[in-house]
Amino acid sequence: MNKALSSLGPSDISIKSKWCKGCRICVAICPKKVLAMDAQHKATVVNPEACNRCRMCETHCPDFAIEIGVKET
Amino acid sequence: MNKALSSLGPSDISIKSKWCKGCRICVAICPKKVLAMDAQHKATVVNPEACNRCRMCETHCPDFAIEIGVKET
Amino acid sequence: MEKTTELRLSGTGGQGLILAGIILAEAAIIDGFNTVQTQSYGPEARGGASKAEVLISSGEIDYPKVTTPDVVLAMSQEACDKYGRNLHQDAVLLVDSTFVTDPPPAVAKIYHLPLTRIAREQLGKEMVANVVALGALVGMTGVVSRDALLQALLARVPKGTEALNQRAMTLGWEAAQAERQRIIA
Amino acid sequence: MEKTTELRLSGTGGQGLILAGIILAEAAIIDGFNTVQTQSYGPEARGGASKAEVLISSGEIDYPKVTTPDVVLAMSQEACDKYGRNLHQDAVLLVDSTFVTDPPPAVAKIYHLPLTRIAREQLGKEMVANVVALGALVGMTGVVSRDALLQALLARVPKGTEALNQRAMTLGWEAAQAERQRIIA
Amino acid sequence: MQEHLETYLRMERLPHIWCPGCGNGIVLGSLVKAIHELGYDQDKTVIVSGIGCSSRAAGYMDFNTLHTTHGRALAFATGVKLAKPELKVFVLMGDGDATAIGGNHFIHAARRNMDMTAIIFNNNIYGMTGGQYSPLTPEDRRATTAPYGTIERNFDLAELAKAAGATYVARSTTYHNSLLTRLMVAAARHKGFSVVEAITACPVAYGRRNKLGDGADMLLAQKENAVTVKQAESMGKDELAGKIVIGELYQAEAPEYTELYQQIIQRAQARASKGCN
Amino acid sequence: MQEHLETYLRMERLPHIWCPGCGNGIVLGSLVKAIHELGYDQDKTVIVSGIGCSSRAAGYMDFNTLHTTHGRALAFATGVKLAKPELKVFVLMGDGDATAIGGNHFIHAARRNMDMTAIIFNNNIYGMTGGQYSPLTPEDRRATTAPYGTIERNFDLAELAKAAGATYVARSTTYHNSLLTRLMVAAARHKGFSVVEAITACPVAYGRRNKLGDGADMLLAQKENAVTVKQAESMGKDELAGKIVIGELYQAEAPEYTELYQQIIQRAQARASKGCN
Amino acid sequence: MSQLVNMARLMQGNEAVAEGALAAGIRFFAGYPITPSTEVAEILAERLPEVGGKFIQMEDEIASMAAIIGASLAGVKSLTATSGPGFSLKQENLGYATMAEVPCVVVNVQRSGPSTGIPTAPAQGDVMQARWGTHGDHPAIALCPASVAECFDLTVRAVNFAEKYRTPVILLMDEVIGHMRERVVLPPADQVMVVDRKKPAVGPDRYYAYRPDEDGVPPMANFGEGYRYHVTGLVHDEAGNPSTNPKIAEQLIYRLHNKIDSRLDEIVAVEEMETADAEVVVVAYGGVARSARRAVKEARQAGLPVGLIRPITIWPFPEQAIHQLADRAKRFVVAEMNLGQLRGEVERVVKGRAMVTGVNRVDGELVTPAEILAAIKEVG
Amino acid sequence: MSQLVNMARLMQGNEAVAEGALAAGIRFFAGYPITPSTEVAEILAERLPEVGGKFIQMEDEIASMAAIIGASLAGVKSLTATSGPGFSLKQENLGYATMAEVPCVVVNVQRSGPSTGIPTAPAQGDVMQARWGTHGDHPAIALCPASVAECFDLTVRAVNFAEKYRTPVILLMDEVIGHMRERVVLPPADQVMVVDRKKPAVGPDRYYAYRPDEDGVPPMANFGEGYRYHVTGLVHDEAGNPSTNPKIAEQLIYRLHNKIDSRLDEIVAVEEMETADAEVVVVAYGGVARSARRAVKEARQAGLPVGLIRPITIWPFPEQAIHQLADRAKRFVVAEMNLGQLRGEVERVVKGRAMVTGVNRVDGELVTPAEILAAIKEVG
Ligand SMILES: Cc1ncc(C[n+]2csc(CCOP(=O)(O)OP(=O)(O)O)c2C)c(N)n1
Ligand SMILES: Cc1ncc(C[n+]2csc(CCOP(=O)(O)OP(=O)(O)O)c2C)c(N)n1
Ligand code: SF4
Ligand code: SF4
Ligand code: SF4
Ligand code: SF4
Ligand code: SF4
Ligand code: SF4
Ligand SMILES: [Mg+2]
Ligand SMILES: [Mg+2]
Repeated sequence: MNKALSSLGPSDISIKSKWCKGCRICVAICPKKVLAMDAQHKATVVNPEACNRCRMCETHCPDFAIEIGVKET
Repeated sequence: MNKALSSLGPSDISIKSKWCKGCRICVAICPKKVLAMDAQHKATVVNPEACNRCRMCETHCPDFAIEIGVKET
Repeated sequence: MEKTTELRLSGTGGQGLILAGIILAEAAIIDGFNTVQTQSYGPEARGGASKAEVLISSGEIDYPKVTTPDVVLAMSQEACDKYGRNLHQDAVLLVDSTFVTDPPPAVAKIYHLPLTRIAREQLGKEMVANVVALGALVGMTGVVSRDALLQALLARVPKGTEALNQRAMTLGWEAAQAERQRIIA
Repeated sequence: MEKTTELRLSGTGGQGLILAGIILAEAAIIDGFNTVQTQSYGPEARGGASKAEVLISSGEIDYPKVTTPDVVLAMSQEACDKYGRNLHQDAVLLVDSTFVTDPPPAVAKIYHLPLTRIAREQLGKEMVANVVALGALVGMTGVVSRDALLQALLARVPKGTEALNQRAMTLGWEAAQAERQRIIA
Repeated sequence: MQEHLETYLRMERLPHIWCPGCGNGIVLGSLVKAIHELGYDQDKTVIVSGIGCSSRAAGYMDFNTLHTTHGRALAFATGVKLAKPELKVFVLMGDGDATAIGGNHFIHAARRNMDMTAIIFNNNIYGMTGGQYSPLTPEDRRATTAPYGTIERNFDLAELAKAAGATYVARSTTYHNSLLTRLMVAAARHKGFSVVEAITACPVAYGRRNKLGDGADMLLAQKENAVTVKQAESMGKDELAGKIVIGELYQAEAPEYTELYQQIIQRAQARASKGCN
Repeated sequence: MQEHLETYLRMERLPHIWCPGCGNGIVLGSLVKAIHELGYDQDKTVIVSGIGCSSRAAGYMDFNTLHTTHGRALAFATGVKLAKPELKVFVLMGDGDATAIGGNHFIHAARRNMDMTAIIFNNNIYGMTGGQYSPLTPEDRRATTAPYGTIERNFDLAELAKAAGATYVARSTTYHNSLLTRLMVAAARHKGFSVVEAITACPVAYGRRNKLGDGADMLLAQKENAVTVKQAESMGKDELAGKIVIGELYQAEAPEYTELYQQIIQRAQARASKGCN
Repeated sequence: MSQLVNMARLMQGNEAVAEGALAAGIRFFAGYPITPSTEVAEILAERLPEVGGKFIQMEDEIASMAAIIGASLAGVKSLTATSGPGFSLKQENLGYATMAEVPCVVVNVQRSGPSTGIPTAPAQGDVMQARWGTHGDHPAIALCPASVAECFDLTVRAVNFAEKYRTPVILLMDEVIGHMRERVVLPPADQVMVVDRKKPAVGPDRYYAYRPDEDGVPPMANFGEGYRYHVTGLVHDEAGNPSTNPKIAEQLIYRLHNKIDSRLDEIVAVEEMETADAEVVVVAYGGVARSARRAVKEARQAGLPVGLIRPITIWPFPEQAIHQLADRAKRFVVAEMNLGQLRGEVERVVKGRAMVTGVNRVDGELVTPAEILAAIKEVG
Repeated sequence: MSQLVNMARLMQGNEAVAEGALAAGIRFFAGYPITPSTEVAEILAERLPEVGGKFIQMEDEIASMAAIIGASLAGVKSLTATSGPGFSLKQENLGYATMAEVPCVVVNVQRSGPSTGIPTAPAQGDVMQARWGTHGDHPAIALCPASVAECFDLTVRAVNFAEKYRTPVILLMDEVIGHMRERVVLPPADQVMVVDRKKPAVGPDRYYAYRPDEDGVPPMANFGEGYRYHVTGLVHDEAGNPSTNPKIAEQLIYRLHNKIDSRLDEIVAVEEMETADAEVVVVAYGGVARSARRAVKEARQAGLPVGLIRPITIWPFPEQAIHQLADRAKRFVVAEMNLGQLRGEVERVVKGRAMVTGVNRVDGELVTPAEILAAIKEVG
């Protein structure tokens, strides 16, 4: 808490797997191809470095399963 | 029956007294002051000669109580 | 069971008979009586009612409708035909002779008074014929006191029309007195 | 009262278990049995059902629900937890090992088969896991004949998918045979 | 006129129940003339109505007449028309009937565009129940349920009908009753759902309480306040306040429901017969 | 976002019941953000909903929540708001809930202009009951009750709201969910009856049957088909066919109902106290 | 009008309902006009704003019922009034109020039916509908006044029951009582017993909106008072959250019934007259009870051992009272303006111990004392 | 699908209703979706146009009921389907159909209530509502299938009754029967007995739309066939014109009842099983009857003198059959998915001659054979 946003470390993309229903919206909408579906039909992070923190995935996930934070660096 | 309309006798203004509810619409609307209300609150013809057969009274009587015909001459 | 006086006020829609019934009932309350007032309606409530009934008693009133009327007011021919027949011996029938031209064969005491004509001609307001009728009815039967009637009347009528209404009542009352005189005589 | 075989097919919404139940019931009819099929739903009808029950009998079937299941198919862990317990001695429990990782303490005969994985990997269509399951179920229990199942299956599936479905059924049947072999051995 | 009456009305039921000066009789007269002009077969014409003073009109008309429940006339009519599209259907409603309890059926009938003609007797009040305000009562009027004046804005019936999908919308008054007749004729000839709003006076439950005089006064006021669609075009919003715009207000083309359904039947039967081979 | 969720949602009830790819969750997310931005006190805010998949949203929200009967949410809300005008009221409805069985309450709420915000989750279908067509299903689509394709024209919800008297009307999509949030905020700040139409995907009961792909495909299609109000102004009717116009569609000023009623109270109390003397 | 309290005055039944509503604390009315109930709305349209209350005319009866539920949840005591056709339309939301436990009062001034019937003529044809009109198993409370004074009293009682038990209560009138005017003396405001809904005793963090106290009734927080909870017509758990759990469903449905059924002594009221030694017991309610009272008086004058029992509470049906009378009475004469709706209940309770006959009218006229007297004499 | 007639097939209850409707000549359906009845609409949406019929989804249940009445008056046999909440909404227009004597069928697939309840769970909570749901005195016919085959048969019967008696008929299903699939063999079309409404025997000039034949049922002319008359929900005379005349009102209301009540032998149907020597009689209907049948079989196997009576016609209630059994039986066990709605009727008819107990569930689950068996054994 109280981390300066300006520190701008790599994104902390947390996916609540239990809530993810596997709709693939986040995958389809991510402009940076950061996300993909795994074998259990859950969203997963495959390319974390590419993330630009646009939060498109977060705001479009119908299941509130994604949170884009900032990694502690 | 089969009277030529062109014979144009004086109007035959018939008022079905039983149906007249005394609303005075016909009196108010007659452009020629042909009609008036009587003591029993029924419409009555007071000035038959003046009638121009405009049928305003007939079409505006809510009770279908007035018929404008042509007097046999 | 105390004796109940049963009154029926009948006529056509616009004649204000419900209001008359209410005033009569309120007068009865002023006089300390128990009272019930009922009425009948046209389709839904449109056009208003054509019949008001008032029961007045010093005891309880159970059945709220008129069974055997003691007093009938008929302010139209139709009403007279419908309610003016088969009255009991002592019943009083008051007809408005302005409209009732063909009264029933008298089984009861009939009073003919030109109630509407009185209102129209002597007061210039046909509207108050119902109050003329009330005055006449009370004048004839004494079901309530004249004072109570006046008090109830004045409490109900629109401001500014008190004098008119009081006169209407008085005219009705006087007409009834005269008629009574005539009949008794 | 003839003996009735009671089957329960359970899993999650999208797995096509109602359709599987229907096909099984229709196969039973082809075999000349009487049958009843019921199911349970989510809120209103949304999302579809997660449980189908089929009763098969050569006599009348009165109570239409499963009382003591003879055969249970569980295609999810949740379903297995809910319906895989307290089965009677001779009951058969078929679990889809693709999803069920924590099977109940065996009171019954348990068959573990990777039904969904078979569909996914051998047929490239996870969608037909329900048909794989049907094939396995029938292969294991013989509640209906293989021919009847095939006939019922082909009558229900969309045109153009007959071959796929037949293969799915066969794979399920064969997997069941192998497992049976293994168990018996 | 009189001979039309004898043809189209159930004469034995007259005089009607409406109060002295009530405009409903005038609207009824216009409708009779319109049907005469349309030349419709009485046996093949259905008059549906709701509940209210105005809806009693159906009972006086010598047609197949259906006096339904309050607000539901259009839904009944939808069943009649879809079941037997060859019948001509008129639906008579009061302003309360059509737009208060019946508002939903009104907008859905407009949307479906089934071929029938709705005639709304707009007297700005619930007449039958003795003068409660309706969704078409203007603001700041008295009604038995608005003893301090109405605070609700009224619907613009024509705008509502249009937005909901009606393909013909017109308005006239009982004063302008020959226009009213012409509009009814045009509405009936129009293929699709048509609406004719008839402005009519209720002296007893509305006029009296709002000091608008008797039926005659209210009728003459219609003359004062009416402006034609043409005139209205060149008038500003303020000028139009309190005015009644009369004439054809809207017209559009759209496929008619029962015809579309006929196509469904053809498609279904084609598919079914194919399926049998 | 996550901290808003924890503040405004009943976390113990999540995950929600909606299908994979269903847009309802996105609309709910937008609403939560809007309320956060508005700074409304949760204790003083009421969320009313009808019946349908979308209406289940109320149950997840940590406010005074009222999940009513099908189609009647606005009528319940009218009682809540008039009884206690200091409460902020949002009314969540599906397209069927708001415009089929609830159509009448919708137009009357618009007419009365009581200060509340209606949010319509428009997924063009009855989701909860498994895919029957709604008054907002476009023509020629498949639904379980339209196996041969729909033949009814759909309402234009915004036009209907406007014609009925709504004083604020806006539309966005779940794709454009930050616009959606902004519009919800503006609608709530608007004094009077405001309507926000949220275009949302029902892949299970609508998309599948109409070959529109899954939830992700349908979401991306919203991006394709949306045009802003500005863009729309310079587009012809044909160009606009099939497009979704997003943004603020209408805004007007009109007296608000509960304030008008407060005046009635003042007038009545003045009159009554005068009467007592 | 307050100056008229405590004075004898002429008052209409519907007016007394309106006055009773005000006295009981009703501050919200939503309705849709329908004969013969309209006066209740008309009077409250005028009177409510005088006391800071709200009146609204809704687009229909369904919306009216919805609006009073909403207003009640916002903490304002609420009432609506209607007649048969409107009562039919209110049924769905009436069931909602039962399920969601929202206090409110529905006045039904019965008129002749079925369907539109004769709108201005009296009837008692909605007696069974008042019990069973909405779908699903639900309890019902319905009170039935037989005089103008009782219109006032029972309206107060209806509001009190609604608040106390968190349930809709029906005031089941008929056109005779609704439209008749009668001399009444209204009690002064401080003599009117007014019950308010039970407030939560715990803070919001420990509040479960549907967790009952020992009396089966959960304390009720109003919207806007800091207790946030969920209200639904779905089967729900103690927090108000929807549930399909059979246990929860069973508990809920039984509790809704028990909170009424376990309190019959508080709720059920009857008037008995001359029943102590009665061999024939007349059963009548509402307008007909007045005819019955006269008939019984006349019968007693004629020396016949006749009594009257008048259900004041129609639902729950006063089983106990009828049951006891059936031990002694030889015959029950049930007089109603319907084809025997409450007679069926009497039969059920009497269990064959006495004869049960009916005096019935469905022609839009009040049953007369003479008709009842004739039935009394028929066999007895 | 016609090729499948006369063959054993698996069919859902709701589907059998749709097929029965088509077989009986239903050519118009108006409805509004609601679980668990929606399949009836969905199937008819597809099937009706194939046979030249019409399907329309209306804006709500009220409009649906209105539309089928309109269509029926136009001469097309009509049906709608719904569940509890929708059934509540249809009540006003259901009463209209009774009053205006318009043949039509309303299917109510009961679900758990009250209010929204548990939409997908079965119940029998609308049994009394089916009798008393609309305002005013009115008769009711309600049929209750207990198997998929019977769904077909009773739909046909319902349509036939509607046409024959000019009255709405209710098919009172429950979710168990509506949603279950079962092996059935449908009769070929020529073996389905189809009744059509009686046409006028006189010309239009001598036709009175509401002048009954000796059977109490007036012949019915359809709109558009040259007979012009008035239809209203108001009390009306033989010509259909509104009337407030008490005589006319009385005649009408009595006739509406009598045309049903005088024909109980034709209308009322029950299934009895092992009742000849039964000391305990189980009463059950719909889905619960299937549990009851199994319980009775098991009881008989255990040597207990137990029988089953299954009302197929729920309304009019099979009084006669119950009455006769009560002469011999010691106990009635009424098993229902409600809190004893039909048990009240059994009690009324039994008149204390036997004990009457209930097996009741309101948790959204079907009563089980074991529960009934336990109740059978309890005392007996
Ligand atoms: C369900 C129902 N609610 C209310 C009523 C009472 N009612 C009869 S007519 C009417 C309104 C009449 O107003 P409108 O439709 O404008 O017709 P008008 O009488 O003015 O011609 C009402 C509220 C009813 N008959 N049925
Ligand atoms: C009176 C009534 N009629 C019908 C239903 C069944 N029903 C529940 S939700 C629904 C429609 C849902 O569609 P919509 O409002 O668009 O919401 P969605 O599920 O699509 O979000 C229907 C018809 C009901 N619950 N109550
Ligand atoms: S959008 Fe959300 S629910 Fe959908 S796949 Fe991504 S994380 Fe899962
Ligand atoms: S924040 Fe943007 S870039 Fe990063 S994962 Fe989400 S959608 Fe992709
Ligand atoms: S308009 Fe007709 S009803 Fe009115 S006064 Fe003239 S004749 Fe009589
Ligand atoms: S026809 Fe014209 S001029 Fe003649 S009486 Fe009638 S209104 Fe007057
Ligand atoms: S109340 Fe009004 S609308 Fe009704 S008949 Fe009288 S004047 Fe006409
Ligand atoms: S059915 Fe449609 S609207 Fe309902 S939850 Fe599923 S996707 Fe969403
Ligand atoms: Mg009107
Ligand atoms: Mg939807």
